[in-house]
Amino acid sequence: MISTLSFVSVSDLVIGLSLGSRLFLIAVGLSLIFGVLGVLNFAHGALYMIGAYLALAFTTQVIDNFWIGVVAGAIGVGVIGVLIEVGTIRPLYDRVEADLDQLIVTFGFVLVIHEVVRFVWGSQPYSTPAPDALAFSVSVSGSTFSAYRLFVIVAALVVMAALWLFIRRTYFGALVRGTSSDREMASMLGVDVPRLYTGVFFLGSFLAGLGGALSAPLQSTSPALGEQVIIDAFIIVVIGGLGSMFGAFVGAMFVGLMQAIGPSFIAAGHIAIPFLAMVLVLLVRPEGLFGGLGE
Amino acid sequence: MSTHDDSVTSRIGEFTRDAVRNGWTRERCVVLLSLGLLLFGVVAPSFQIYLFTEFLIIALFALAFNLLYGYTGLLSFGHAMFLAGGSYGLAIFLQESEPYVSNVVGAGPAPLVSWVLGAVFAVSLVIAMAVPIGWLSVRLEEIYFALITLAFGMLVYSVIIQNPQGLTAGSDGINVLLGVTEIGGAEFRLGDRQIYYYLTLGIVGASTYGIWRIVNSPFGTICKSIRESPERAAALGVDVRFHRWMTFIVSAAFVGIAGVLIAGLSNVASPYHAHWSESATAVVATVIGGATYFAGPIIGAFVYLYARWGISRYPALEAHWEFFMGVLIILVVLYFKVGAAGGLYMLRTWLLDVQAAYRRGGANAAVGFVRESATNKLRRDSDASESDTGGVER
Amino acid sequence: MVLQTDGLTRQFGQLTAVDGVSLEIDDEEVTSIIGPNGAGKTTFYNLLTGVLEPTSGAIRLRSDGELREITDDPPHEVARRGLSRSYQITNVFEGLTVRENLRVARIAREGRTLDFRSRAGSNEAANEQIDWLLELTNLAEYADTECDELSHGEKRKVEIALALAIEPTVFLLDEPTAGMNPTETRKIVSLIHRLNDEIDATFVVTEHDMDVVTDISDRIVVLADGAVLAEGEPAEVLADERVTEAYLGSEAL
Amino acid sequence: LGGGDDTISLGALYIFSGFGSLYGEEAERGYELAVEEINNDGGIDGQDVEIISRDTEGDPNAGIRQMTSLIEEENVDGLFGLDSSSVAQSIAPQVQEYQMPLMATHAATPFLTSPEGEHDNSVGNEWVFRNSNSLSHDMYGAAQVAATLELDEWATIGPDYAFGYETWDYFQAYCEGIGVDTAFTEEQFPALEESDYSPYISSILDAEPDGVITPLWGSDLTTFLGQAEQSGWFDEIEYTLFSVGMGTDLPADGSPLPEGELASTRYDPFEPDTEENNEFRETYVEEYDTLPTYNAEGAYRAVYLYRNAIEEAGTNADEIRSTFEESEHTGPVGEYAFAPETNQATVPAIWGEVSYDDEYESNVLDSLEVSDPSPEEMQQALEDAGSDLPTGV
Amino acid sequence: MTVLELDEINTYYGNSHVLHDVSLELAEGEVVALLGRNGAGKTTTMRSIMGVTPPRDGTVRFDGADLDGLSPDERNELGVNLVPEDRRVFPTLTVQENLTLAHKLADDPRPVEEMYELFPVLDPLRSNQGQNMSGGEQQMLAVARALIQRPKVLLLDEPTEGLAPVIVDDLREMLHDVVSEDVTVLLSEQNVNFAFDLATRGYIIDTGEIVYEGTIEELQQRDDLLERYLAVSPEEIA
Ligand SMILES: Nc1ncnc2c1ncn2[C@@H]1O[C@H](COP(=O)(O)OP(=O)(O)OP(=O)(O)O)[C@@H](O)[C@H]1O
Ligand SMILES: Nc1ncnc2c1ncn2[C@@H]1O[C@H](COP(=O)(O)OP(=O)(O)OP(=O)(O)O)[C@@H](O)[C@H]1O
Ligand SMILES: [Mg+2]
Ligand SMILES: [Mg+2]
Repeated sequence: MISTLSFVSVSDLVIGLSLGSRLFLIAVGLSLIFGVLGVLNFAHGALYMIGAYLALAFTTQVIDNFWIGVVAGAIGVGVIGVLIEVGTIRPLYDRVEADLDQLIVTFGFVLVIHEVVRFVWGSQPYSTPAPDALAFSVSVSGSTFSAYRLFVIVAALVVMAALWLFIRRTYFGALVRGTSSDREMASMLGVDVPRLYTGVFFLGSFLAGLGGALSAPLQSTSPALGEQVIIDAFIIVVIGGLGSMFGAFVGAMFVGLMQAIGPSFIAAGHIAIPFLAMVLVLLVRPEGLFGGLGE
Repeated sequence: MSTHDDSVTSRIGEFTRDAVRNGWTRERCVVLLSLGLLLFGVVAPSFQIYLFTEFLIIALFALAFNLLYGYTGLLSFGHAMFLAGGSYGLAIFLQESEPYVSNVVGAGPAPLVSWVLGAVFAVSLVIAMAVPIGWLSVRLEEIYFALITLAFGMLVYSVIIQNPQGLTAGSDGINVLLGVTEIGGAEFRLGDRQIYYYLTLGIVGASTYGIWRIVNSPFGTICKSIRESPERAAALGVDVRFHRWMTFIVSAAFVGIAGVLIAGLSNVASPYHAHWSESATAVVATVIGGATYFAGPIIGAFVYLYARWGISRYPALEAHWEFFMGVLIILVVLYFKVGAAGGLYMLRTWLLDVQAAYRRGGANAAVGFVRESATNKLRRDSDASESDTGGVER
Repeated sequence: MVLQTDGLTRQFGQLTAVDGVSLEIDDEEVTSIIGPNGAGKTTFYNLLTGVLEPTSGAIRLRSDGELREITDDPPHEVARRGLSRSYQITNVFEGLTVRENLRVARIAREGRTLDFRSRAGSNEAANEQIDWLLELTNLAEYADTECDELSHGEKRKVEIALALAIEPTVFLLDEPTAGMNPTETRKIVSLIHRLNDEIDATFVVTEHDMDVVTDISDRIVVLADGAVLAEGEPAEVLADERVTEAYLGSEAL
Repeated sequence: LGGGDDTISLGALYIFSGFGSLYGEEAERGYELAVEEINNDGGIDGQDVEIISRDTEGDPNAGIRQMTSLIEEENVDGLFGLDSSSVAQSIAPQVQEYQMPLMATHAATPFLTSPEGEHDNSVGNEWVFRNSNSLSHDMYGAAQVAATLELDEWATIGPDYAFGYETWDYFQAYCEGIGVDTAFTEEQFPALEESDYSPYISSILDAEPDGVITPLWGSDLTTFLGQAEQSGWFDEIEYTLFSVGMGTDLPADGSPLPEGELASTRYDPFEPDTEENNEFRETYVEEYDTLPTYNAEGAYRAVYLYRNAIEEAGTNADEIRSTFEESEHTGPVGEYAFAPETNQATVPAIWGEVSYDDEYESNVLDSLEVSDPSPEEMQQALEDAGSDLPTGV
Repeated sequence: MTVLELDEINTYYGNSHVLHDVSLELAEGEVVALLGRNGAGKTTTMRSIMGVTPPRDGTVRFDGADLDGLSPDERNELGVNLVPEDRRVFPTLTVQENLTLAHKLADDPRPVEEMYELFPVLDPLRSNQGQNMSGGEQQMLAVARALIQRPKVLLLDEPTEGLAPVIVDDLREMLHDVVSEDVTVLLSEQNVNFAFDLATRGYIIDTGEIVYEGTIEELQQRDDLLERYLAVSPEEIA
């Protein structure tokens, strides 16, 4: 079913960017952790979900303040990430098949986190109200959007900029790429590898939590929240280039826009579109659009 | 069997005594194991036969997956697409052509003949899928290979869900019922619990032997060399991409066989079989079993399936089974460096050492050995870094 | 003539790593390619073996009696046509035993890579060949040791054994004795002599050990900045002023 | 483990993990309440009843393994449950072979109660019963509602799996069959677990239909509602029909359906206004602090169906089955029986207007007056529409 | 004064016992050669000092303090640096990044530019990735990367491997200069002449045991040792 379009409408654009912004917040942490540890963190989606639940809890159950919920979600999830890293990822670094062992451990955590959340909050979906200051609608060329949706786009841009500055400033990129390619040599040059890894895991998890918390008012919060999103995040990270922060941004916006425009072109096949894009990118440029370029 | 019962039992006794006396040779283990497996179909409770059949199928799935991962170094995260290919191949064939088969060979043998033809069709279908998908995928390596196979897997999944030409019945899946076969007055149901067990045992056994031969053949040696260093292999004259492609196809074909079997066992070809989480089953089973051992995936499949079953028997655990499975997976990965198979292997070596100590100096020596090795182990565990790679029987 | 390059050039961005090299390698000759670090020696090998594509120029190799162009052939085909190499930076199958390493080479050599049916290691002729190679390279003691448990120098020997195992017409050895102790180095030198004498093998060797170079070479080619700086009889080349300055330093005769 | 001699054991098959786990949780509340009541009341003929529940994971393969284990290892006297239609469809032929009664309490596909052979997908047989109403009932009701609304164009947005598609197919067929004069325009089927419906919402808004029917459920529905609200959906679409919108999830949620919209449910805690229903509702609210959902009620009622059958006929499977078939039954939903041939309970769908109840802090329905269709009328409607779909009633 | 002292260390790879009671001593500012054939245990000794393959028993002391339990980065912090035999430049980092990274990680580093002066070959390669450098270039980068951190003890594992003779000359000179700045060097070499030129004392290790210890002058006289353990004939000693 093809509807006639004047290419991309403003509303598609706004929707696509907001979709992309949320995806970026998830994908960037995933990409960061992959870039350093070489591990695709399957639990990343589950961490994102915890972020959403923490925001929910602070907004509706504990103190009725969304912003505190966002901070708590991000930091709380960061701390959980640290516990996971120190307890179960770190002991595996010296394994022969470390990557896969770590991947499987994170897979185990998906199950565990899922059940713990279900135990605490049950399976029913919750919705988190948007903060009062942003609880109004904006009309853009005939389509209505919530102000909060636009805020999330801004938030993603701010996060992107902050990360960019951080990485530039701290020589973090080289540190991370060097360490991930040869951990032993890095430690012989004075890199405290465990601390670096834990730090990165904190940052990655922090971003997942932040993404989850910021997304909470846009969608329902339920234990299955992270499952679908993690696959989207994988796609984005691949399209953008594993380990590339800028790539994650471009990839997320790309997938977001495609998901926004897709339904008007093809009645079904929304699962297929991003995957097809991923196959194409992999075949044409395996390292992703921005992979291998350095940061 | 009944008439030779005595001699069989006495021979089993002989074997056991021999085995204890002379240690376990591979041949003897295999013979004993086969006997055990054959007996299992007769003596085990019906549900256990079901579960064991499922285990055999998952073991084949993981084993075929590991041909690509453990031996060639390519981690596929979409191998479930071939499982689905096998089960849908059979299901669609049975659905579309059972009446024709019945016309040709008569109603009696039709179910069996259809099944055989369906299985052949299904595996051909899987190969037909694997040829182009493999050709594209082996262009990539490492994580990129994992991701492109994941993508292909999910594409297959979404195709199945979309119900093209009404062939796949969308998300409902297709029921697969193996009817009653009648040949020369004898009647049997292929789907009968025991018959299906022996059928699966035969096919999985033959496939396992086939895979074992493959990994120990020149072809398998080349696979291993590619895993270790593709550039070097190429410099010696190995067409690396082509070889990976062939391995991909062979691996897929065996997964296809597992797909045919799983459809017959659970009586359904469902889109679930193509989902990435099903691919993850093979990965998880292989990792917890130990990818570096031939038997690793088999042991991993066993642990995975029986742990799940064990949990389901306790309502308190079943209510939160994901939690316990998750914890189990984490613990196995953390505490078994080279998987459960590696653990078993070390246990075996250790037992043989104990036995040797016993033979040398009687019970005291054996106890002494046990004590010493325990303290040694503790000491070694406290060493900061130790690069014990394990991996004996790649 | 078994191997010929014609204006072979390779650029990496601005840098011309190999710059219009035209060489002819004669049968049964041992040619040494020397030159400062970064002169383009390894790159030259990578071009010959198909790992890198030349920016321009052609490569021809004699196989089955006639000179054929192999410029665009992928590495595995080049190897099958009879050009074998060792790596400067050790590149062996770490997780396999030394014997298995050599078996890989034999299987490739015999074109049995798609043999699913026989048992690896059941081919008696191949086994003998492998044993012979193990003796030859002094590795028999480590035959069943996995390579990742070998020391650096030991691995270097596996590196050479692998290059030998596929019975090529031309051997390209990239710093074969680097990291070896003097005895081993002498053994490699006599090995090259022996193979050169016995089976008339052709060698192209890069080395920084001048004792080795003077010992084995029939001819020396000096590369500098990707181009041929000097070429000819060892004594003549090593006496060359430019060579001393660019490369030899205090090692000059 | 297992059903000993002094207990009656029933096997419950629900989804307890993943996306659909809310169904399992709700069902568990329902059957546990029933078990508690029955056992406090002296059990079944003096024997305690015990429920052994297993997770189908929404996967036919896992579902069949669990079913087999329940029958062979736990020796249950009967089975009930099933949320996912695909699991139900693959289990149905199996229970027939085992001669084990199965009381489906939720899975809604009409094919489950359409006798095998009637349609390619039909899997109904004499061992499979369903005590809840099916999608077919629901859509007949929806068509009746559509007839009273007299809108020009209808569209749908539903989940991308059989349930979403069947809903739309039956809705169109019944509308045509009962002579609703309307056009069917836009259809959107976003994937399960979609996190942002905005693109689909805007596609539908662009098509400007007058009414939309949506079978979204669970957290998908919650997500959709929030996003639809923000896009001005409820200003632009005249009527949105939330098929089974009064489902498992909404009573517990802070973002209820907008008041004044139309929704259906398989069970209404306030209808019928009988003593049995009121008592069930109040006990339930007391126990769990929320109104019972249809999944809770279905599971609750399934346990009572077994209790009554076993008290009457003992634990012989065939006897249990015929008791189901023959008797009139009653429960919170009122009086009903299982239709011959299909074994589908005669419980009609309930459509109503959504309002909010402060006392229960939940949405409730003000029922619309639509007539209960007879199986024949439904059959006739499908035939008139020229559809080959079975009614499953 | 003794800077580094190894006291009867025993090191294992898994179950295989590689170093047997190895003892060494390095006084401040001296260059000590560690010689032995392939597989003798030279690399393992250095890895033991660096802490990447810590000894199972015995002690490594640095400035009198026991290093037991310290991780490689903590040892680096104290001023120990290893240039590994297989170079280990970071493959995806450029030359500049390799150097800057080491620079940033050190407390009192030398300026990055100084390294380009020491190794002019590296200058035009600043933006080349490590993996795209020639073997000899990598070797130079590996040495530079260690020097930039201004180590107190420098462990050099076969630094001349793969270097052109002219560069070996340069390196020799450079190390002379370095030593004069009170850097203590432990040097493992197959190029015996190079080692003899630089070192004042030497150890010979064979199958994991120290079989000789003495000054280089003494060692140069001991033809038997040279032949037996190093397989060099006296004529080869320049
Ligand atoms: N892939 C590449 N990209 C960019 N530059 C490269 C690449 N490969 C090699 N180079 C450069 O090309 C030049 C030649 O390198 P090559 O490895 O051929 O030198 P070599 O003569 O073998 O030196 P050595 O004796 O040190 O091994 C070097 O300066 C190197 O940095
Ligand atoms: N990872 C390992 N696992 C097991 N054994 C090892 C390992 N690495 C080295 N070995 C063994 O330890 C011994 C000492 O090795 P080491 O690398 O210290 O020797 P080396 O003196 O540096 O030799 P080379 O001159 O060849 O570099 C050798 O016999 C080697 O086979
Ligand atoms: Mg080189
Ligand atoms: Mg060494």
